[in-house]
Order: sequence, then C-alpha cells, then structure tokens
Amino acid sequence: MRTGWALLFSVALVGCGIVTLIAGVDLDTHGAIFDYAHHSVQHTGAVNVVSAVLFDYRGLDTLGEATVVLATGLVVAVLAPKARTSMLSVRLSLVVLYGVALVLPFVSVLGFAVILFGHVSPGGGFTGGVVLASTAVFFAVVYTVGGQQSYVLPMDTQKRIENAAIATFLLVGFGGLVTGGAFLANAATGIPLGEPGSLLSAGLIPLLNLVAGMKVGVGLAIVVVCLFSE
Amino acid sequence: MGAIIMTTVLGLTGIAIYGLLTRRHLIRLVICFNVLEIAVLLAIVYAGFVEGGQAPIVGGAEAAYVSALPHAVALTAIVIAASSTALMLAYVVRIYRTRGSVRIERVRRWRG
Amino acid sequence: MSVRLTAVVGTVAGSQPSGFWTHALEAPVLDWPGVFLAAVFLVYVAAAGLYLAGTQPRRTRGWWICAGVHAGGAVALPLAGDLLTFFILWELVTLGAVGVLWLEPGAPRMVRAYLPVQLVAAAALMGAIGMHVAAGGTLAITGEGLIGGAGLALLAVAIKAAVFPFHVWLVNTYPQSRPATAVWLSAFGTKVGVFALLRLLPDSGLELAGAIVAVVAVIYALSRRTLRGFLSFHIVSQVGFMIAGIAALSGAGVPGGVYHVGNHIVYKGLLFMVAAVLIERRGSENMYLLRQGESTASPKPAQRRDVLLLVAAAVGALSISGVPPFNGWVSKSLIKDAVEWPATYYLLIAGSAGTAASFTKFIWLGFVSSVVPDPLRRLSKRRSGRGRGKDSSAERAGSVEIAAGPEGSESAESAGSAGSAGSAGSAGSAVAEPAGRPGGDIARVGLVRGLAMGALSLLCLLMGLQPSWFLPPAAEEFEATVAAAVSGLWPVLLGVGFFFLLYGRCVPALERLPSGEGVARGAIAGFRRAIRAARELHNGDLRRQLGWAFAGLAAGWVLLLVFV
Amino acid sequence: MAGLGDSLLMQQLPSLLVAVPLSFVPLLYFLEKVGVPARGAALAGMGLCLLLSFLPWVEGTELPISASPGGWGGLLGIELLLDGRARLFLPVISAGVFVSALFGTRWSQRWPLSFYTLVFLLFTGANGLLLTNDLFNAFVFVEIAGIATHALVAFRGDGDGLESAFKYLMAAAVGGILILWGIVLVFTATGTLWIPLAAERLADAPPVFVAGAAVLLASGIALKGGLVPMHAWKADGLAGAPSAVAALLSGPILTALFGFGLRILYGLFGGFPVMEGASAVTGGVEGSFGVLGSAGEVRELLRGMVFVVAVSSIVAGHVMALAQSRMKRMLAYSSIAHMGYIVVGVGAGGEAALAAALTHAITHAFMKVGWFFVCGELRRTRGTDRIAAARGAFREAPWLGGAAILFSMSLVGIPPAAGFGSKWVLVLESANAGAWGGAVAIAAGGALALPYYLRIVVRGFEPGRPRAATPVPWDSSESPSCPEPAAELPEGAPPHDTTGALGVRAVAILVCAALILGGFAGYGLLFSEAFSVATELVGSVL
Repeated sequence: MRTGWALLFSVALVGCGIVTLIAGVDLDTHGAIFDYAHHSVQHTGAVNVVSAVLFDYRGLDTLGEATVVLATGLVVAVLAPKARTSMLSVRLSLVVLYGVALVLPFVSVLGFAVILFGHVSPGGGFTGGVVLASTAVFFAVVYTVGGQQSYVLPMDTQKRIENAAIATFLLVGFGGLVTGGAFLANAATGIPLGEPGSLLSAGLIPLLNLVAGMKVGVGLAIVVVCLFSE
Repeated sequence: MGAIIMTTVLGLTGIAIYGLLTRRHLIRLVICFNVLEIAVLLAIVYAGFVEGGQAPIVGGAEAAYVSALPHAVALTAIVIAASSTALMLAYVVRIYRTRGSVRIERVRRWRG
Repeated sequence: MSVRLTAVVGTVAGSQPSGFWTHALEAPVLDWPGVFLAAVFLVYVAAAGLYLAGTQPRRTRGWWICAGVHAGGAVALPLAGDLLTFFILWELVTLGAVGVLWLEPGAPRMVRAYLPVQLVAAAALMGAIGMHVAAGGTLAITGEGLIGGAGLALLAVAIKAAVFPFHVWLVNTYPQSRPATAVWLSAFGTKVGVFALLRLLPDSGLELAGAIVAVVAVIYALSRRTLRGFLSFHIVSQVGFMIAGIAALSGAGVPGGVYHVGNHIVYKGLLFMVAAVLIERRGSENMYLLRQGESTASPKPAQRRDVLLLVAAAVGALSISGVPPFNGWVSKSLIKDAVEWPATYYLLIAGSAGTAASFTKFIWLGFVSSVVPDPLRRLSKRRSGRGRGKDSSAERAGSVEIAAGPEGSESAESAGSAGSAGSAGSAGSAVAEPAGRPGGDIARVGLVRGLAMGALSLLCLLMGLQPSWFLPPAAEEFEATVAAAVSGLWPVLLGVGFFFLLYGRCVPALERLPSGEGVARGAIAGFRRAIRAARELHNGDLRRQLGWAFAGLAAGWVLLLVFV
Repeated sequence: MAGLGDSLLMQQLPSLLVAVPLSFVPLLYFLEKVGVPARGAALAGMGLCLLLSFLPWVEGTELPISASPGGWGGLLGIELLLDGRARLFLPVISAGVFVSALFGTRWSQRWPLSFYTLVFLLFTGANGLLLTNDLFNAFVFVEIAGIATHALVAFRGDGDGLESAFKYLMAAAVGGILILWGIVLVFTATGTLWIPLAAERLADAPPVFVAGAAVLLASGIALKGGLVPMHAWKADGLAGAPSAVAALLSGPILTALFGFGLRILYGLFGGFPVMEGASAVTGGVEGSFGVLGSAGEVRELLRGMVFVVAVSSIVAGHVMALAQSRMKRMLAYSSIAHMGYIVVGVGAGGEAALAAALTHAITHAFMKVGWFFVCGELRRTRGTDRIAAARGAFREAPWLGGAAILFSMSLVGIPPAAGFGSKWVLVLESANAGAWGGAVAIAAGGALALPYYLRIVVRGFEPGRPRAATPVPWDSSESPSCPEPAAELPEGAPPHDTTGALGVRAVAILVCAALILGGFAGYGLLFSEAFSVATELVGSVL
C-alpha cells in the first residue's frame, strides 16, 4: 500500500471521526443509563461495582473471555515446538537471580490478595490473574522455561488448572440455573450475600473471582511460556 | 478533558491505520493493531466518564461514581485483545521459523 | 422426470404466502402453437430416433440419456404453463445438448463454443423473468408475454435461436459433431428459442430484423464449402423467416411463423439425415468433393440407393426453397403475405431466392454434376497452393474444412454403420450385429434409414398438401392465401438461375466474407485480460487487503456524512 | 411433550445452547484424562447440541424465548433471545458443525483434544452470536468464534496454513475492532448495550453519530463476512486451512454472522424498508435522519451503497473464482459471490426478498460445506487441492463425483438441487422488490459460476491420473532444522486415515448431499418458514 493512499485513508477516517465527535459533543448521556453504583450492593452484595458487573450482571461476557484465553493457550501450545529450548543465553547476575527469588513470594501473595479482595476493593480476578501470570514469567525468564516447568507448575498441571477453572465457572452457572432459575444466577440461588464490604460477601462472586484469576493467570502463563520456548 | 482524550483516541487511530497500511515488519503490524485496540479501549473507558466521579467502589457516603459498565467492558476487551495479540505473535514466530523472515513479503505466497 | 420434480415443487409451493409464488405453477397451456410444436417435436424424435437407432452402434447410454433430456425438454417446453417450468425446461434443453456435445469427439472445442453463450442466454432469461416480475407480472404464461425485461429476453431468444450476430455457437457445433449427432441436435435448440420469442415477446416488432437475418445468413450459407456448415447457416436463415413471421402481427403471421418452425424441423432434419448419409458414403464433407469421392469410396451397389437418397434430398431442398406442393411453400407464403412493410417482403423474396440457389448448388454438387465447376476448381487450387495457414484460420472461422479429428472419427463411424466391405467395417458392425452378417447389416441399416427419411419426406408432402390438418382451426382464410401464392414460384426460379449463371463469379467475393468469430475472440481475450488484471490486483499483500477494507469504510463513511 | 414448553429446559434454552457446547471444552479434557477418546465424546456432545438446537421446533414452543444469564434482564445484564431467526439458523449451525467434525478425521487424529476443543469453542461462539441480544456480548462471541476459527486454520502448522491463519487473524481482528468501534458509538449515544433499548434511544441521537455507528458496524461485519472491498483476505485465509475447517468457516460461521447482521440491521437500525413505500416504514434511524436531510434520500443512498457492494461482490467473486487453480481458493471466492447474493436479498427490503435471502443463506451453508468436503476428499487422495490434480479422481470414486456434481448444480442454481430454488426465488423476489440490478447480477452469476465447477467435474471424470500426484513444495526456504509439527504428507505416503474413517467422511458428504436434495423437495416448507421469520423481522421495526 503506497504511503499516499495510506495517508489519505487514515486522514479520511480520522476526519470522519472528528465530524462524528463534534456531532456528539452535546451528548449528555455519559455512562450507562442504568446506575449500577446505586444498586449493585443491594443486588449482589459486592462493593466493587466493576466486579459486580463482571461476575454477576455480565457473567456471560466473563465466561466468554475466559474461554478466549483458554483457546489462545491451546493454540499457542499446539503451535509451539515440542523440543523446548532455554530462553535466554545471557547469563544473569546473582543479583537478579536472588532478587527475583526474594520478590516472587510477595508478588504471588499480592496476586492472590488482589483476586480474593476483588469484590471489596479495586482489583479482581483479571488483574490478580495477570499478576500471578507475571510470577510465572519472572520465573521463566530468570530460571529458564524448563525450570519454570519442572519446579513451579508443569504444563500438564497448568492445563488441568485451566480446565478445572472453566469447569467450575460452568458448574456455578449450571448450579444457578437449577436453583436460581437462570444460568450464572447469584443472589437468586439463595446464597447469603453477607455483609457488604467483608471478605465473605457478595455470594458467589469471590468464587468466580478466584476461578477467573486462576484461569487468567495460568492461561497467560501458558501463552507466555510457550512463546518463550519458541 | 474530553477533548484531550478524544484527540488522543483519534491520533492513535490515525497512526495505527497508517502503520497497518505501510509497515513491512510483521511485528510492527501487530503493534499497530494493538495501538488501534488501545484507542478503542480509551474511548470505551471515556464513555463511562462522569465529571467529578469517583472510582466505582461503593463506600458509605453517597457520591457520584463513574459508570462501571464501560470498565467491565474494557476489561473484557483488553483480555480479548491480549489473546489476539498473543496469537498473532505466535503466528509471527512460526512464520519466522518456516519462512525465515518476518518481512511482509514472506506472507505473500497466497495470492491471485 | 422434470415434470415430476416440478410437481413436487408445485405441491409444496401451493401453500406459499408470497404473492406471485402462489401462482408459480400453472396448468400446461394447450393452445395451437404449443401443441403443434410439441407434436412436431415428438414426431421428429420418433423419426430421428429410428434413424439413429438403426445406424449408430457407437452411441453410448450416456449419449442417449443426454439426447433424451435435450429432446424431452424441447417436447415439453411448448406446453409449459408458467415461467418457472419454462425456465427449467429451457435449462434441460441446454444441458442435454451440452451432454451430447461432451460425448462427441472433439468435445472441448464444441462445448467451449456452445456452453458460455448458452449460459449467458439462461442468465438473461432468468433476469428477464425477474424484471418481468418486478414490473408486476405473474409467472403464468399468457398471450401478452413479458411486461418487463424485454431487452434481456430478446438477448436470450437471440442466442438460443441463433439470430445472426449470435449464431457463432451454432455454426461451430453442429458442423463439427458427428453427422448423426447433428441430425439429432439440429431440430431442437433453435426452435425452442423461436418459440420463446412467441411466448415471451409476441409483439417484438422484429419483422424487418428477421428478414435481414434471413438474407445475410443465406449469403453466408452460399459461401460455405462444407455440407453441414452450409445447412447450419440455413438454419440461421430460416430462423430469420420464422422471426419475421412471428413478429408480423397481422393475421397469418403467427400461424405462418409457427408452421414454418414445424416445417423446418421436418425438412431440415431430413436434409441433415441426407447429409449424414452423403458424408458417410463419400468420406468427405467438402461439397466440391462429394462427387469425386463417389468413385473410390463407394462400389456399385450404392448407386441404386443413391436414387432414393436423391429423392429425399430433393424433397428437402424443394421444401426449404418453398416449391409447391411441399410444406415450406405453405409457411413461406403465409409469412410473406403477413409482413407489413414492403422492404421486409422484398428481403424475404431475396432470402427465398438465395435459399433456392444454395439448394440447387447442394443437389447439383451432391448428385448431378460430374465435374466440379471451373471457378471452384481454380479456387481450390489456389487455396492448396497457399498452404495450411489460411486453411486453419478459415476452419476456425466457421467455414470448416474437414478437420482431422472429426473426419477420422467419422470415417471410423461410417465404416461401422454403413458397413462398407472392409475389415474395419465388419469389426465395427460386429459390435451391433454379433452374427457378423455384413450384408444383412447393410440391408437393415438401409431399411431403417430409408424408413426414417421416407417418413419425413412424406410428412413434408403432407404438410404441404393438407395444411388445414395442421394449422389452427380458424384458418380457412389462410388457405386462400396459400392457394393464391403459387405465383410465388418466381423467387425459386430466380435462385436457380442465379446459381447456374452467376454463382461461379460470386464465389471469390463470398469467400472473403467477414465472420463474427473475430469479435467473439476479441471479447474472450478482453475477458481473459480482465481476469488477469483482477488476479494481479489481489496480490496477497496483507496491507493491501486491509487498505481496501479501510478504503471501503472511509468511502462509505464520507459519503454518508456528506449526505447526512 | 405437553409440559415441555413451560419447563425450565425450554425457558433456559438460550443459555443452554451457549453453555452446553462450552461445557464440553473442559469435559473433553477431563474425559480424556480418564481414558474416554475425545472423538467419541465430542461427537456425542455435538449430537446433544444438535438435539438442543431442534428443541425450539417442538410443537407449542412460544417464541421468542428470552433468557438472561444471571437473571438480570437485558437492561442490567445480558439477554439471550431465541427468536424465529435464531430458531431457523440454529439447526443449520449445529448440523454444519456436526458434519464438519465428522469429516475432520485427518487433523483430529493428530490432535484430537485440541481439534475438538476448538470446534466446540467455535460452536459456542456461533450459537452465542446468533442468540445474544447484547452488543458487547456479541463482540465477545464474535471473537470467540474468530479465535477458534483461525486457530483451526493454523492447524496444519505448515507455512501455508500459518500464512492463511495470520492473514485471517489480522483481517478478523481489524473487523472486530471496527465492530467494537460501532458498539462504542452506540453505547456513547444511548448508554446501553441492550439492542432493543439502544434502538429506541438511537432515535434521539445525532444522525451523524448514528451514521458513524452504522457504517462501522456494517464494515466490521462485512470484513468478517468478506464482502467486496473487504474480501481480499478471504481466499488467502481459507487456502491453507484444512478442508473441514474451511467448511466450518464458510458454513456455520457465515450463517451465524449473517444472523448477527440481521439482528443489527433490523434490531438496531430498523432495516431497509420496502422500496416503493419507503415512507411507510418508520424505523429508529429514519426518524433521526429526518433531522438533516430527507430520510428517504439517505435511505436510498444507503441502499445504493449496499447494492454496489453486493453486485461488486458477485462479479468479483465469480471472476476471481474463474481464475483460480486451487479448489479452496475458488470456493472461497465463490463464497464471496454468494454473500453478495444474500446481501442483494437483504438490501431489496420487504419480507419476500428477505425470506429468499434467508433460505439462500441456509442452502449455501450446506452446499458449500459439501463442496469443501469433496475438496478434502480429493486432497486426501491426491495430496493437493489443485484442480489439475483432480484428474481421474471422480472416475475412481463415482459417488464423490456424483456429490460434486450435485453441489455444483446447487451452487450454480440448476434444478434438482436446493440452490436452484433459493436462487430462483432470490432473483424473482429481489426483482419484485425493485432491485432489478441485483437480480440481473444474480442471474448472470450462475453463468459465470458454471464454467469453474464444470472444469473440476470434467477434470475429475477424465481418465488417468495426474503425473505429479503430490504437491510441489512451493516453500523451499523452510529450514529443515525446524521440524514442522504437521507437514504435508510425504510423497507417496499412504492416505493418513484408515478406511473406517473414510466411511465416516463419506457419510458426512452424503449427509450434505441428502440435505441439498431434501432442501429442493422441501423448498416450499423452508421458504414459508423463512417467510414467517422475515415477516417477524420486518414487523419488529414497525
């Protein structure tokens, strides 16, 4: 594609965007018409409204998204060559080796904390999952992929966790269907919502948070590690 | 505030489209795609922005919160974009292995 | 089978909610043109089937199936009561012919010549029906024809009926198939097209166009050197007559035109049978070599049967030239009487004269003359001196010399079927006749063929003598017209005179006639170039693919914004 | 069966149609761990889903069935709506996926678990896309289906497959972004992602905004579906895919995408009115367009754009298909042309033309799936999908040739095949609705299409085998040090799968053939169902 054409198309599209935005300047509806913030505690028991939306109101989106991660991990694993190679030929200094060893537990704890307190504070399954995945990445970078595989989580275990997470999510969903009259139902199943703001509140949301966290953490770890081993 | 964000969004979009149409390096194409995605995400998040609103963690006091729905949507979109990116990179790596280069000329076997 | 399938659709479609779809399937239309034509088709199927069954041991079952589909579609098509059935049967006619041609030696060339234009015709017909419906028409076939899409329908008809500029498919297929195949094919395809003109565009106003086609095509026919090329151009010419009649609007026009269709099926089939026998006997299709081949290829016993052959050929020639009391005379008189404009009339006279001249040539060269006329010999000498280059181009241009491929197969075939006394002949006939009695085989073949040709000859005579048996009931007034038209003999005399006095001098000019092939070739080359350009546009560059997408988006968006 | 209509099963059917295929993803994994072969379990699961997809056809079912995962309804959460359109397409998707899974023996033998997992993901995505009544949820399902699909495209793992997958992924991802942009604009203007409410509120939105959303959504869907200015990736994307995957892509995925497009068009933007009576239909957009210009003019402009796209898709698709020397690319271009047919029917407006488009979408799914199976069979025996290599293949397996002829007839539109019926009605109905240009293009399309199918059939019935039966490795730059996970079969190697698997593949082909023939016999029934769906869609606008 010639530069001139490319410039023309991008400028034309941006111009269209500008016109559209100018037309939309006086739009007064910012955000959803339904005010989640003032109903979510009562509906779901979750103080973190984003978590409430993600895992309760729009649980299906989240399930789908977890599925996408699973698919990605699957494909990358299929495409990756079977013979593993060590990632880096560079020798890392002792400072890095021990420094990472020192930091890793804390990062892991942080990840779990973000996941478990997802419904009461900023964070949640996805954020925490990414933090967890980063521990795996650290490990793979510093102690090689083989080290990550053999000492932390073998690939098979990772896959098992991933599938178990999806299965749990689905089980929760079906459970809600049977007891609460809707797939992925939360409060309608009769589960106690608890005191808003406490750890054991918001019904099934913490469980789903945990599941999604494991799912995302392991899934991203698989992806990254497989890409490393290329 | 809105003007700044929207300028950023449009600028990123323009850059990304221009890059998608002119770059020859496959990884740069992937990066351009990511920039495009980020522009949309920014627009999504801005769609829930309320002037003077707080983060949607409901405290005791009654306050104005930014809308939570776009946040949730953006989170989901981010994960999907990350997955797409990961797949693209995986393909690029494999293409590098089989075709020996990541220039765009190497993915022109199918044509006509 | 087609009927049953439509029945299935019909029963299910009966409960359709959509407006016109409820009326999609109609009872057959049993008016005179349809029934007459279907009956003639049926008779011809019987005659040609007889002819082929006796003589063609090499026809495979597949050939017969395709031929049956072709003919069956044609037989049923005149009776179709709605456009859906009409379209399906039209397609069956096309596909059957494709199948038949496919099973011929030298198939690829013929199928290439035949299929693309026929597909265009089918598409045009479908589009025309669509536009007809768009204009508020129903699918039922009425006397009024289409109320929309006349141009497309005209294109479809013109292609199917091989009207002059669209005739290339015809002259590139019939003369190149095996002789007996041409016998089968010659009757159906073009007549279906002419009939479609009657059904779809009854008031097309093509009277003058038809007459022009009749004249132009006859000039081309005069210039042909091969027997079946010559007959094929006569089909085109006679189609011109039919169109002039059907488009002629006044009382006798439509009956005359349709009657001419029926007559033409009969006498042209007869002529193709004669041609097939001649080619087999003489081993050549070049009209100027027909008598020369006689002495070598055919021993004495053939002479006696030649008299019968001459009778059949003469009946065909007299019919097509419009000499009383044969059938061509009746329909041509009706058509000439019906046309509106003087110009049309005189053109039709010219066409008749040309027809008479060319069939005089046919009889003369095929049966009478012992010496090839001087100018022709000179010409052929010059041609052979010029070498193969000109020949091959002429061959492609439709004035077909005997090509090596078809000739080889023909001679093998004729050896098998005509059963002349040779080892190849006995081997070939052994396929059909396990007892290996060459003599009996010849007799049987001759009998069956004679029966077929005799039947058609008698039919020619009968249709000429008793037109009231065939014409629509309220046609008494036509009889007077016909009776008054004996004076119409003078174009025939004109034509005969032309052949003996002037033809030799015209041959060099005729040989130089341009052909429509160049245009077709140019169109094909242009299409090829377009395809190549399109392929080069799709160069597999990912950025270009995305660029097109963004360009489309930008164009649409800008357009929308401008208008909003 | 009397109580079935009110049962929990029926009430929650939309959720189940998404959740059940999805639940087979982990289930397959764990079943394989305990020793159950993935193939058997997967086929059983697909049978179950096929059964589920036929449940809405049970007598006495009241449509639409609305279900909301989480139980919050459309405004708060996500609504899955099983309307007539979904009911019509669900069995098509399920059956298409089922036969494709049945057919895909070659690759599923190598990695059964991954293959079937991805097929189930694709299944989930397609079903969800068809059912969802929520904009963003639709995006999620589009992406699930997309990722599963190009992952499957890459499944061969050689350079060609990877190139296809990469091109497909880039195009699909950009298409996804365009869709997402459209969704963002709609959300910004209306504050909701629930389609019915958004449609209602779009009426008050600035028309420029609405136009932007419409054009972005339309381009995104066109890019994913492969309509003309956005079609260029399609042949490249399908060329390197395994045949079963190509079948999945052009059968179930296109059907689901078409269903989604209809929901956007009619649910969100009010659809195209019948041509003559443009003022009779007042959709959400029309009212808003009326602010600045004549609503009718904008409508007609939009319709003109749609026809330009459709007709150029038809022409470009057929012309490019004529030029191909490989079957999969040819079929991909043919798909582009057929998408053009369908869009003509949609753009013409009115119930009847829309119904014709719906039926053509259904018949096209099966005939294209069937042809891809034939192509896969040829590839299995010949090692390549080059048309030249098909010489003699149908002579060796006449049933295959028969199937190829049947599917070709259907695609071209020749009577005893279902494609004829839908094409015929499509021509007539779009002409009836005034779209005579589109009708003529469709009619001419058949003339362009026949030669390239005929070429294969003729080649297949020619005697003899091709001299070079195995493909020329046209990627000589591949480094031998890196072993391909799934290279092309080596020269002269025996067919990869056993005769038992061939039987299964034959069954898959014959099922498609039976559907095509049955589709012709039952065409009236199919059309009347489609007609009621179209009436419902058009009526929903009023």
